[in-house]
Amino acid sequence: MSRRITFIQAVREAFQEEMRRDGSIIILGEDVRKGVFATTSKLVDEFGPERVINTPIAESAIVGAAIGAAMTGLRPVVQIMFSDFTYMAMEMIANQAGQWHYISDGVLKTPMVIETPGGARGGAGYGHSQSVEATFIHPPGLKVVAASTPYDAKGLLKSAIRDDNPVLFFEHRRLLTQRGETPQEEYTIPLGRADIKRKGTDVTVVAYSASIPKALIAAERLSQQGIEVEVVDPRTLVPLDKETIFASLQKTYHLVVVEEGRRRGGFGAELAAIAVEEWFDYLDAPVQRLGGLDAPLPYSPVLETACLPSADDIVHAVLRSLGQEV
Amino acid sequence: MSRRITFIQAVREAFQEEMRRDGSIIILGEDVRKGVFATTSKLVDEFGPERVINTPIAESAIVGAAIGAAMTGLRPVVQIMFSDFTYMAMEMIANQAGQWHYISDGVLKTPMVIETPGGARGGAGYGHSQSVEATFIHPPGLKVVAASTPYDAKGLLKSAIRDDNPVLFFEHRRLLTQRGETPQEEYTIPLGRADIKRKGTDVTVVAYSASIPKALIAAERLSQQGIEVEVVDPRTLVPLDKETIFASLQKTYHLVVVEEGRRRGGFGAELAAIAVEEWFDYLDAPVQRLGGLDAPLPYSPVLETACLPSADDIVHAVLRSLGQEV
Amino acid sequence: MALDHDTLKDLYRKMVTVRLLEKRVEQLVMAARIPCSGHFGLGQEAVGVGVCGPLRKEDYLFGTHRGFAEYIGKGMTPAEILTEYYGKATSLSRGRLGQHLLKPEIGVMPLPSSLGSEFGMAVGAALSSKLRGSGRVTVNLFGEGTAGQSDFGPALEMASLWRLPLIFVCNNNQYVELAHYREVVATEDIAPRAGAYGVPYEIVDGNDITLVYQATERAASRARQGGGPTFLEFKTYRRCTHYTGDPGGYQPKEEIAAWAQKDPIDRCRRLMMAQGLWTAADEQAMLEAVSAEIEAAVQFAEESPYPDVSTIYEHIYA
Amino acid sequence: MALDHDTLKDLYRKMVTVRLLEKRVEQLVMAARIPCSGHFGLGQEAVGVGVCGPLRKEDYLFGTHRGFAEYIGKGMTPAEILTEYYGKATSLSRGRLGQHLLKPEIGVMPLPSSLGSEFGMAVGAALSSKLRGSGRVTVNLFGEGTAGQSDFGPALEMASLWRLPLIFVCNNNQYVELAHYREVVATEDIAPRAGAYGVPYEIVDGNDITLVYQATERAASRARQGGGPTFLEFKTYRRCTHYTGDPGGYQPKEEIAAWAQKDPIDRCRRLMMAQGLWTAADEQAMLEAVSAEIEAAVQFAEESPYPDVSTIYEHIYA
Ligand SMILES: Cc1ncc(C[n+]2csc(CCOP(=O)(O)OP(=O)(O)O)c2C)c(N)n1
Ligand SMILES: Cc1ncc(C[n+]2csc(CCOP(=O)(O)OP(=O)(O)O)c2C)c(N)n1
Ligand SMILES: [Mg+2]
Ligand SMILES: [Mg+2]
Repeated sequence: MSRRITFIQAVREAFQEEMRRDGSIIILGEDVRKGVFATTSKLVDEFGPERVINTPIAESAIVGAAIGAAMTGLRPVVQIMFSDFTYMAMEMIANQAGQWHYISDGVLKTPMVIETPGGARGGAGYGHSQSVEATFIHPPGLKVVAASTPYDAKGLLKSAIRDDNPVLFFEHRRLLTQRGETPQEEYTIPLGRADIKRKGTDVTVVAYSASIPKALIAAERLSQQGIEVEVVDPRTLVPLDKETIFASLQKTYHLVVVEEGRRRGGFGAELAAIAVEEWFDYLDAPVQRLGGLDAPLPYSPVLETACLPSADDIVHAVLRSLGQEV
Repeated sequence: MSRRITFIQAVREAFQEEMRRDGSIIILGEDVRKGVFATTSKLVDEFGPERVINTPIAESAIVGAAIGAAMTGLRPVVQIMFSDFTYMAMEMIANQAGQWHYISDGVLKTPMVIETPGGARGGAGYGHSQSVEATFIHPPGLKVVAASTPYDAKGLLKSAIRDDNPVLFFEHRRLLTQRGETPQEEYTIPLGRADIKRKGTDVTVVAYSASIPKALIAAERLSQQGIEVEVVDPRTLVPLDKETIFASLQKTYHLVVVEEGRRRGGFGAELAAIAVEEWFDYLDAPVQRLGGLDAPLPYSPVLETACLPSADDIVHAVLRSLGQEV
Repeated sequence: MALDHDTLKDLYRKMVTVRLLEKRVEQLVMAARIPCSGHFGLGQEAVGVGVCGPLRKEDYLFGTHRGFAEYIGKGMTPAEILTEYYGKATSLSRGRLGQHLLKPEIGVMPLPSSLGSEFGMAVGAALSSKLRGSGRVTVNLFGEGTAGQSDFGPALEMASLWRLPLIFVCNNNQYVELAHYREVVATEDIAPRAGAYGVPYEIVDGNDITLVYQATERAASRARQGGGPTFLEFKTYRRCTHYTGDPGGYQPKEEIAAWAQKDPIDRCRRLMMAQGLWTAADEQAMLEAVSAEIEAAVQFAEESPYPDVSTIYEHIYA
Repeated sequence: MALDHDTLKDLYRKMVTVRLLEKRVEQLVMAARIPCSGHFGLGQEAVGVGVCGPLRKEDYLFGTHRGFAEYIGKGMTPAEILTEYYGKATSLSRGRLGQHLLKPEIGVMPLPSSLGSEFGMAVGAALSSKLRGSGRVTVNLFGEGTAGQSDFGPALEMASLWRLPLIFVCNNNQYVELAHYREVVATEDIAPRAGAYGVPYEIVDGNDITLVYQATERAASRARQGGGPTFLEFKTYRRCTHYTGDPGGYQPKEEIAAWAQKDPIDRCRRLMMAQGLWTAADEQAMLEAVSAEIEAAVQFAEESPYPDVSTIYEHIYA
């Protein structure tokens, strides 16, 4: 049985199902009991204040506490209210959470999830609107998830919670209230498996999170011009499902990559680099890389929007890739 | 007049000359008065404890203080004792220092330098050995310098101090005691200008910091096989001197990029992406991207070394690029 | 000791401006004229306004996300605030800042999105004043929840060590978002934490504008005389919800009602009336003038154009 | 009250082991047999050893970079330590950890490279014990300089709020690298900062092993009874330089000499001799045994192979 539920509900269900299944899962964060953005709201009624813990405003120490708890037998989920604030815990995430399993030669494990909504949705301003997920591609030992649909969110979050590594689970605010078909029955989606959101033969567009709806709009428009775009959603940036992307490229020979995070040093940089290293013979044209402007995000919605790639930008990038634009 | 001085002396001279020139420059950091790694040692004798300030151990607040000081008329230099610890101040660097100039519409300026030694040199272990500079390519508003010689270090640091933006100045510990010709006379090197460390015609090797000596050794060896490598040192990762790299590629049509930081999402990703986007017609072969293993750095020197690209690895990458290796 | 009459009237008018402006902003947010959410401080106007009272124009203020009181207190106008909230080209930042109000000219310094990131910056501003002998005082205002943030301790340490002209002001309004503060703050009072770092402190009724003003004045004069930092904790109460999207319901009605009795604006008005400084006619005239100022500002903001999209490429680097 | 005889003898032997091991490691670092630098705690052995005395094997310890005392105290052997320092395949981590000693089996938890990053982790371990009702106590040891780090306050806040079975132990050895601690620490004592978060504290002579042991025992039993966290500040003194590469010279000779008089090992030996528990012959036998253990460990580490380079690909992810 499948219902159309929101992204928020899907995430909440994943928490609920996993917490029922495994008593070692706890949720830590600021106002997670009431749940300012609702993904955790009312969980406290079912699981009690010992498992759904309101913390002081101290992102670094919250993540630190999750690491210590994870190393000693719990499976903590930390909610960071805005993904911009993950930078406050960068030391704990990148230097500690991701490293102790390896340097302890496998003795310690840090099974934990950082759930964090972010991204631009107009009017929140420079430090409440960024898409910072690409930052976490570089440090070792972390997994990075960024789902684009309720279905994916639920299945991936359940896998993330069961994973024995620290997983960053990025949610885009513009998607949180979107609905999508989601089965009532138990399912999981493995981390590291891409999904083809639209089949096509002419150009491969790799996009994720809130760039997927834009890519699909662009694909529709292009289809009317006879250009069939394949939209590939990696869903997890680390580990990356290179096989699926490569399989698409082997059909299309054209690659466009889209993200809302800033372009310089973003996810697209890594993907384009993989392409030119490993798939050189399958590139008939320059890779087109779209991302946020390499500047802080201004507040005014007219400005903010202009800093992000649009469906139109994707259309143009595809046309450029095909050599159909001057 | 030029002398052979160490990297440390070059950095120290840059501080000294700039502090004499401009009374608004102060140095903040842990034990900067005595100077554990000597780049700031004895400056307090000349400039006094008001301008060379020992701080508590609190990297985030130190950088925060520098930002506040920079916004109100000083030109602070912060020393972060190990570049791994820049992650403790990630919020202040990436969300604050780099953003207020833009979002204030140019009203505020944050002229500051973060001087930070780092990198692997055997025996310091996982959190005192990383090369984290690539992390700072992604956030907006920052400049990132990584010099490979005393000459470059001095000239670039002077420019960094005079720059009105936050500049991260990464030093590699293996280079700190290396000597090089450095003029006694005043000079500066603009940020964003690459340097060709060795001329060549067959393959362009872009490397920086401690990868330069390795690249030069590789180039020597390859030269004996009749392969002439051009070694380009960008010196600043942001802003990046694309013109110089492109000019080299226009001769060689082959690109290899080397860093000690981890490969995934590293500087090489950004450069390879630029290459496949902008220089597609000048690539006769896949870009070869060398970097640290995507894992934490193990302590034992035999292991640590194995995690980093070697001169041999560069030789092989060049040969691969030329299709001369199976 | 009482404040002089003009000062009191000025503070009163500012508090009223804050209250009316907040209400107006709320309407405009709900009507989707303003794209951001609003954070209001109904009942706690005396803190921000009173703290800024004894400050000089050039003194630095690091204010809060719930900071209409301190921004108006420090001298920003409704038009300056509204054009920022609207994101219009006529705002000081040409639409870039939104809620993160800024006006360095009159000492209004950055309000970071991330709570607590101002602690280090305020230390830096104070260090800068001290080293340059500028005589400026820095005020760092924050909530009792924000006092739990990481850089709080280091800021106290540095301020204390270096005897900085820095006033820490904790606006203890008893709520941290949707929770009573004791759910996430271990102690009734925050101020003794400063004492443990060697920073002298006072705990003061934050709903009495005279006391707020005077405590800040003492701290500022200590700072100017080289006496170093002071920590002030003002006890007050947030009678509204956390932000415009918050339906509320978690604050006991009786608690709200009890604090309504201690409303700082009512108290100030009663005081002025008792002293014969203020009449019903004065009140009427003032309300009209303030409302007119706000309405003119709304109109100005409404009529202002949005910034030109091409401006996004400006000032990426200095 | 005095400690029982076996306990005292055990603590004494451990302190002596620490002292001899540190000396030996120093030689090995200087001789470039060990690739890392060494951080030693000459004169402060009673803190780490004494704190671990009353702990159970399963209790968690977050120790320090100057931590031979606590690692030996918690039960690590010289061979385990030396093989890690050598980076050999026979070490518990197969050469990966170096100075960052770890042995979760006996409660030796991560020592982060970045000072202060253990504060949050220790909170998490204690939270975990509490939620699982494991009865385990967590000890978080750190220097007075590290107490200035950002997550210090949040850790106190959380420990206090949640009444965690967590003992904060500040080893105040009066130096922070190359500077006297008062150059970077605003107050003589650190412990009252904990008090301001509602965490009870004691300030104790850190050179008296009996007092160290007993204070920790009190704190541990409070923690086990659900009484929450305690903060202990032990006053001691580092009579050596910061690390093997530090030429020293900044510590006044008289200061060092005065503290040599209070040496914790000498004091413990005198106490045992005065109580008739210890003779010169015991001393001689013990020194020989400890030296032999250390030399055997050195030899084992020397003869151990380096890890195979191919191991670098293992355990990147769990
Ligand atoms: C680092 C960070 N974490 C979380 C938030 C979200 N947030 C905004 S206001 C607030 C509560 C602040 O409480 P308090 O400091 O008491 O100030 P008040 O809102 O009561 O004025 C929180 C958690 C934020 N802005 N920054
Ligand atoms: C975050 C961080 N900053 C700086 C250092 C470098 N460092 C190593 S030991 C030390 C001094 C620590 O002083 P204290 O806490 O008093 O401990 P002690 O060395 O006296 O035992 C410093 C600054 C570090 N390891 N981590
Ligand atoms: Mg509050
Ligand atoms: Mg110390």
